[in-house]
Amino acid sequence: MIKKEMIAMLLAGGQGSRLGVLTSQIAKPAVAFGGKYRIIDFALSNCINSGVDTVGVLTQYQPLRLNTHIGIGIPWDLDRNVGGVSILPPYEKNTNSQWYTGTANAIYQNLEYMEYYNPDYVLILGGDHIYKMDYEVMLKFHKANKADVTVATISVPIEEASRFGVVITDDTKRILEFEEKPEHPRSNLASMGIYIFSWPVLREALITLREQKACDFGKHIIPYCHGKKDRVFAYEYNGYWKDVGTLGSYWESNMELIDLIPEFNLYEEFWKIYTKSDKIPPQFVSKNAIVDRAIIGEATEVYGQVHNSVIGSGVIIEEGVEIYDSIIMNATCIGAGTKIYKSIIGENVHIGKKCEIGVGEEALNTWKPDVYSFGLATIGDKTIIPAGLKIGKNTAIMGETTPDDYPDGCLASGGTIIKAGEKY
Amino acid sequence: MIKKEMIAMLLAGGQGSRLGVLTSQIAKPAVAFGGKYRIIDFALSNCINSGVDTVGVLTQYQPLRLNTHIGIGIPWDLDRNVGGVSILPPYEKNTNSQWYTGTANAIYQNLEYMEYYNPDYVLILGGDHIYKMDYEVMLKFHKANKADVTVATISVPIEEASRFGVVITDDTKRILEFEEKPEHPRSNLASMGIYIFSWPVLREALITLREQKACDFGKHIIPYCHGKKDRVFAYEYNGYWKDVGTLGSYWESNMELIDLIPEFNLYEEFWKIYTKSDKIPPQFVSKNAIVDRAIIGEATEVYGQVHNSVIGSGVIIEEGVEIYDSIIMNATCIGAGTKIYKSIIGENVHIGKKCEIGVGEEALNTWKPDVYSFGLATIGDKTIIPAGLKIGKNTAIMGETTPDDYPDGCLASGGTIIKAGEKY
Amino acid sequence: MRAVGIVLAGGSNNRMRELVNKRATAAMPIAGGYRGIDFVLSSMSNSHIQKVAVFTQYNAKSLNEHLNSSKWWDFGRKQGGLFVFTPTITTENNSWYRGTADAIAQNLDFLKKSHEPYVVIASGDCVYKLDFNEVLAYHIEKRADVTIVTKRISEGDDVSRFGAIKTNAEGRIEEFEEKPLVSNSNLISAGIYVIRRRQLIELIEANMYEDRYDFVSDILVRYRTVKKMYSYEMKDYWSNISTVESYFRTNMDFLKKDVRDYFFSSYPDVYSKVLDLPPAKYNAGAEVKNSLVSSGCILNGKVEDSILFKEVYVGNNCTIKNSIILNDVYIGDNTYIENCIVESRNTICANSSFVGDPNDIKIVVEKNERYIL
Amino acid sequence: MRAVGIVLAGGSNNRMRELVNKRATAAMPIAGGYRGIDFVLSSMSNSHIQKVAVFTQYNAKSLNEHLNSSKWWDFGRKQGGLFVFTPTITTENNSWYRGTADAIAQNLDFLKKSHEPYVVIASGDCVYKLDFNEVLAYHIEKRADVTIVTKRISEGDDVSRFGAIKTNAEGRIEEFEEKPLVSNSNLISAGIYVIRRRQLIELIEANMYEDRYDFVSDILVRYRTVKKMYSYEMKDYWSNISTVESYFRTNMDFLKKDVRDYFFSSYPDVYSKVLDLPPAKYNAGAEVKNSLVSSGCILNGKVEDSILFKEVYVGNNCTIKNSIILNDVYIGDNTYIENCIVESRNTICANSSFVGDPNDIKIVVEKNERYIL
Repeated sequence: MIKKEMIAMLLAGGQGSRLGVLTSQIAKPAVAFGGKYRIIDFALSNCINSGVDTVGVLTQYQPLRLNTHIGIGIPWDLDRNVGGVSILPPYEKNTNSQWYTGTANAIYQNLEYMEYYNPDYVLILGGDHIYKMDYEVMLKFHKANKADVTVATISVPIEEASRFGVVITDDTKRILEFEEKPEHPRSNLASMGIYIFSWPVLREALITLREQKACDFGKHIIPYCHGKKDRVFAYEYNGYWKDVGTLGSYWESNMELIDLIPEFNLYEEFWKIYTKSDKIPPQFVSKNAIVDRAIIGEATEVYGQVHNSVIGSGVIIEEGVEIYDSIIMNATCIGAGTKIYKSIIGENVHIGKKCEIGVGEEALNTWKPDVYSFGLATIGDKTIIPAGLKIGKNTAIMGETTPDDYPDGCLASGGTIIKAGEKY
Repeated sequence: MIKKEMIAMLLAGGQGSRLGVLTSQIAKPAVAFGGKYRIIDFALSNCINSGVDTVGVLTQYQPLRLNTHIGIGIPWDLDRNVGGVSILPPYEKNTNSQWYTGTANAIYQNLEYMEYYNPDYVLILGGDHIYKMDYEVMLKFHKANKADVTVATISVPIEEASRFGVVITDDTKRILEFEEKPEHPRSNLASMGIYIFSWPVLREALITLREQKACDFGKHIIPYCHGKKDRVFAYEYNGYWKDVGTLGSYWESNMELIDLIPEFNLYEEFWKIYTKSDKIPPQFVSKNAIVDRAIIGEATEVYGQVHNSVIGSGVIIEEGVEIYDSIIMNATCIGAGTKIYKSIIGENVHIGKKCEIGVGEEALNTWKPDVYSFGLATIGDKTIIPAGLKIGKNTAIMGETTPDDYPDGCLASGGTIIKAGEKY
Repeated sequence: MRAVGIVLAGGSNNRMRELVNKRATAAMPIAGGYRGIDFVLSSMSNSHIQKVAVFTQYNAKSLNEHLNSSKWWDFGRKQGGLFVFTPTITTENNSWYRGTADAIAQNLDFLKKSHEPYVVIASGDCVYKLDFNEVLAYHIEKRADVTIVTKRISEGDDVSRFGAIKTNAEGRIEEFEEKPLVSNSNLISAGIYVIRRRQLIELIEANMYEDRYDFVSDILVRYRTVKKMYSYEMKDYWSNISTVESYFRTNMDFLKKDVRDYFFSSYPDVYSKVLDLPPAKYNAGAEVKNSLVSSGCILNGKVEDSILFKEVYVGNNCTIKNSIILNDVYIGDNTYIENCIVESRNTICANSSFVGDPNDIKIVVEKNERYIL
Repeated sequence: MRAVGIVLAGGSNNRMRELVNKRATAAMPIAGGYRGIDFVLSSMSNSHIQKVAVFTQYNAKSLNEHLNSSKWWDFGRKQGGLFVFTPTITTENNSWYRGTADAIAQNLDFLKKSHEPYVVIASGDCVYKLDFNEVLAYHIEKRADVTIVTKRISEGDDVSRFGAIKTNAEGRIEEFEEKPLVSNSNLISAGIYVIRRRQLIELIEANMYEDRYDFVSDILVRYRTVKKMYSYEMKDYWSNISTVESYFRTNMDFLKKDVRDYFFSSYPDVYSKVLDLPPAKYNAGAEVKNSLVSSGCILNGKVEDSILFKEVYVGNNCTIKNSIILNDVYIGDNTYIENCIVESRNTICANSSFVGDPNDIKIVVEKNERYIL
């Protein structure tokens, strides 16, 4: 007889299009973070650290990298005989077959998966935040309140509250009202998109709302439960919690890791973050290298200068390179003499010698000004950049570029080059 | 650096609609077989027994049971740090998203998965045959012939050859001609749907034919390779190989297992068939029970009579029950005094007391005469049959039936009852 | 869970006669599909004890092999896990484990580096299910130093192979005598103890200083009045398998429906390592009555009131009565076996006969070459 | 692959001085991310040897812990696997392993139950990559009884700690002397042997009969002229780590680009157990030159020509030169370390100074309490 007290359903389906070229070939939860990790590692590690050993990961968009990363769950101790991690993509059914159309619809389509584990509680998570949270404490809160639904919340500055769903509670933390992105928020308690449901309550709600188009937790399920007078409570979380939904916030939270005693500390013994590492060798820093405030991954070889930057594993930084305030992801190679300022450079990128990246006057991006801003130069996975080029700010480059793509050997600030590359 | 000499791609997507109600909720490779196994176990066990430790399983139709069964591959020793078993469903891409439209199209959509393992050879398998085969021997044959493609073949009686794709070879086993289901076959060497490709050859063919609608190995890829004068060879396999594509052949190959020294022997030490077992306890045979030529799974309790039948695990056969020439799958309960003749009864079925199943004169099934024939009564998974009923031959029942579904307490031969049951 | 687990599985026992020549008692096969240690490990796993140390020593190969993956009992690795400690030579020490307390002492680091406040100690040779959370709650409520799980045995059962216990009305232990020659108590120690981790470390260190090595006699019995020891009485099935008689009886208990229902189909499950065997096969001639049959068996003869473990082959015209046939035994045609335990991996020649007495079960250990079947 | 693997990892070695107080030589950390035994296990795995037995005994805890999953080296379980054999007491025997041949003898069942025709035997204390398929092909071509993998050492290297070998023009071994006082040969045994399985069983059984326990002196040296032994000479990198000097030098070799490229980025990979550590962090004040830095390190001071293993904390204003700092060492502020090996799990107080000689490396074993950071 199989029985798990609480199982987690992790929504990892979204493309996260505000991360621009970083998510053009992979899902957002698979994007690299902090020199070694991927964004989904935080939610998965929280699960096992909280004693939740059964996790369904709902994927839909470009899941290959995510699947390869998660594999059978070995790094997170989620390779189990019963339970463990399962990837749950949409599937063809006898009667009708459809893609996932909303967060709750995705969960609904996997009702049978949940029933197999016969849970008392179901934890709903997203895969795109950086945080350390003990879901067991939240479960205790849920049980103590005899709650039907518990919503994890966090205090945000009141001026930012209008970007979130906010909740208004009574003294017992029971939720009285919801406001989805209110213009004039009456509370600064924002929903984190993390829910614990008592299983019968979730099951009933999903079945009742099964015809709802693009059925969503925040928009439909929670209001439905609240509407029928279920006991919906707000659990207040006080730790570090960072949305990395924009290039700006993604860059910022990486940079925060470099602080001497960062608010969010990866070096704690107690609540480890697990990830799949392909690389075992140590990093090498050469005689002429300068490394000054940085995080550097395994097997990276540094022959140049690194200042205030986060460098992934298997990176090669050749002689004479200077890197400032940048993120360089795994297995990327920076050619000799190249200078890089405030840039995000994807995985398996090859940058030629003597380039200058992130230089010049600032200018609005002409293609997607809301995505490529913050003064960043952003370069997507597997991009090739020839030698000797100058690349400005608020720029985006993706694909195997050649000198012909750069008139005057230069991509001015605000410019974009997207080459499809060799697609099969 | 990751490198696997040969990886396997196992096509497990088909519904197998000729198995009728047995596959209405699960994919054919997930159907139970031989008291303990599922059909896909044979291909998976062949892989690990042949030293192939990287297997991509392509699923599309109702994969939940299959996913639960395969899990992370522990029973087959396919829970690996690198490689192992991966479930590969269709996924959403940046540009276009589609379901798998044909066998080769499904493989094409997973080109990136194969490239990750950097193989020299790719083995293409189906998941719906019962056989023991050493793919390593076939690979040796492929290498010895410096082949581009090797097709596994088997001799079939010439009068049945027109049901298969047949090949005509020269003395060196090089294939000269193909005939897909020829009316007047010129050879009795039938393709088993098992191929070894040299990876560059497969890759090129998939990319070239990527726009082909419903791209299929037998219809498109092999003829294409043959057409451009690739070295295509026929490997002759001589062991037991059974298609279980119809209810008749499925029933027959189960019954063959009961023979004293069956042609296909599960009790051999050397080439084990692995499966996921949920049940550990032994079976119990009571003081009054009679078990006479049978295969019985773990944790089954027999209080009645079992004659010439294959019984799954966790089955309860109450006092006074008589079962003849039947297949009873896992976790089914047969009520006291019920008599069952030549039937196939699915998993988690509950049959009331004092029923008679598989009795009366034979008659054509009125709904799907080509599916429900062979004189079998077929009862789908999770079906409930009330007490005291008579059920005829060539019948099919599915869902939670009530006495009202059986006028005169009887379902005559050739009748069908399909109740959707409680669908979410 | 706020406790770590320690399983004492190192011991040998002469009362098991020839059966322990091959394996430690904790590795004895039980009820067709299990081994002795599965019951304590499953109870620990089901009580959410995540970190368990097993001490093995005597004839440990089969046990170590059985324990080679923590998966079967659903222990993780990162938040705990299953740790098997065999003796090792170090610069300070080159002794085998000289007793149960010495085994703990030689691996005291395991306890010192844990954070959980309590320790559950249990032996690997008993068959039961127990929710250790309830024992722990009792332990805390009583403010006990040590809680000993106890079982009231039936009149006429032999107390002399157990620890006999007397308690006062509150359950506090007033007398504890190990293997008494005579005793007027029918309350015995079930070999399961709860103790604070720091308390245990202290007691073990004191023991080391005095060169004392046994957990029961040198800690429990010795400190029985100095420390507050309480008895937690188990009401459900419990049986010890460390003599041939009790091993035989415990297995035969599984022919009773209530025992099967309790262990096989009531929550929570008992876990074990899963082997890859085909289902049992009954050929013409098989006639099975009131028996348990495990996977991989092939039957051609009569079996009555018996337990066939895995991969037993019963030849034509055989009769097996009131017997236990352990794993992987080949029984040749026309053989008669009654009141026996047939040791595993045996080959019984055709036309043999082995008959024990119902009160003195015969152990059959043949060493014939297996014929090519 | 047609061979099973045997890894001899039980030995201790006084020439490792204080470093073996904690662990067997085969468990010594190498090059930041590896342990000694990883190199032989990876070579076996990459040569498709699927079934490997490791014999451990002396200070085996850290090694057993390292080997607790066969996953890291990609060994399976069903078609082979990684088997760790520690000594155990049986009814016939209660001795520790009395030598390498005795370790094999006590577990002779492993060899007897295998089907592969050959055995590759190797020690766990050498750093190399080797395709055993090539050695096996050579062995078969030469129709050898035993093939010994050999290495030509440089002029001036100390032959006296190896087995010195002389061959004829065909590679057949004519002389084999273990640890000769003087030798005019510079061809030494690399501690890797190929032998037919049945041949090995025979030799081991003959040895048991004569109460001989050592594989090298009692089998190889003793039978050197009776049996056809051939030398397979390795051309690529090979180094033994069983003295402090060679251990230090082998690690420092990884500061050379060609050595890193050979082991870190040429096919096939060397595998190891993966730990869960964050990437290295360089704070202001860190100044690293020509050094290897492993994951989990936090740097605030100067590091030159050194290797930092995992989870090393270097305080402010420290200087570390030409040294090896093993795993999980905390180095307090203002500390100066030169020509040292700092033992793992050490805590170095602030303002300390440890200076060895380039030709006599100092081993630093402090036992300070770790301050709460």
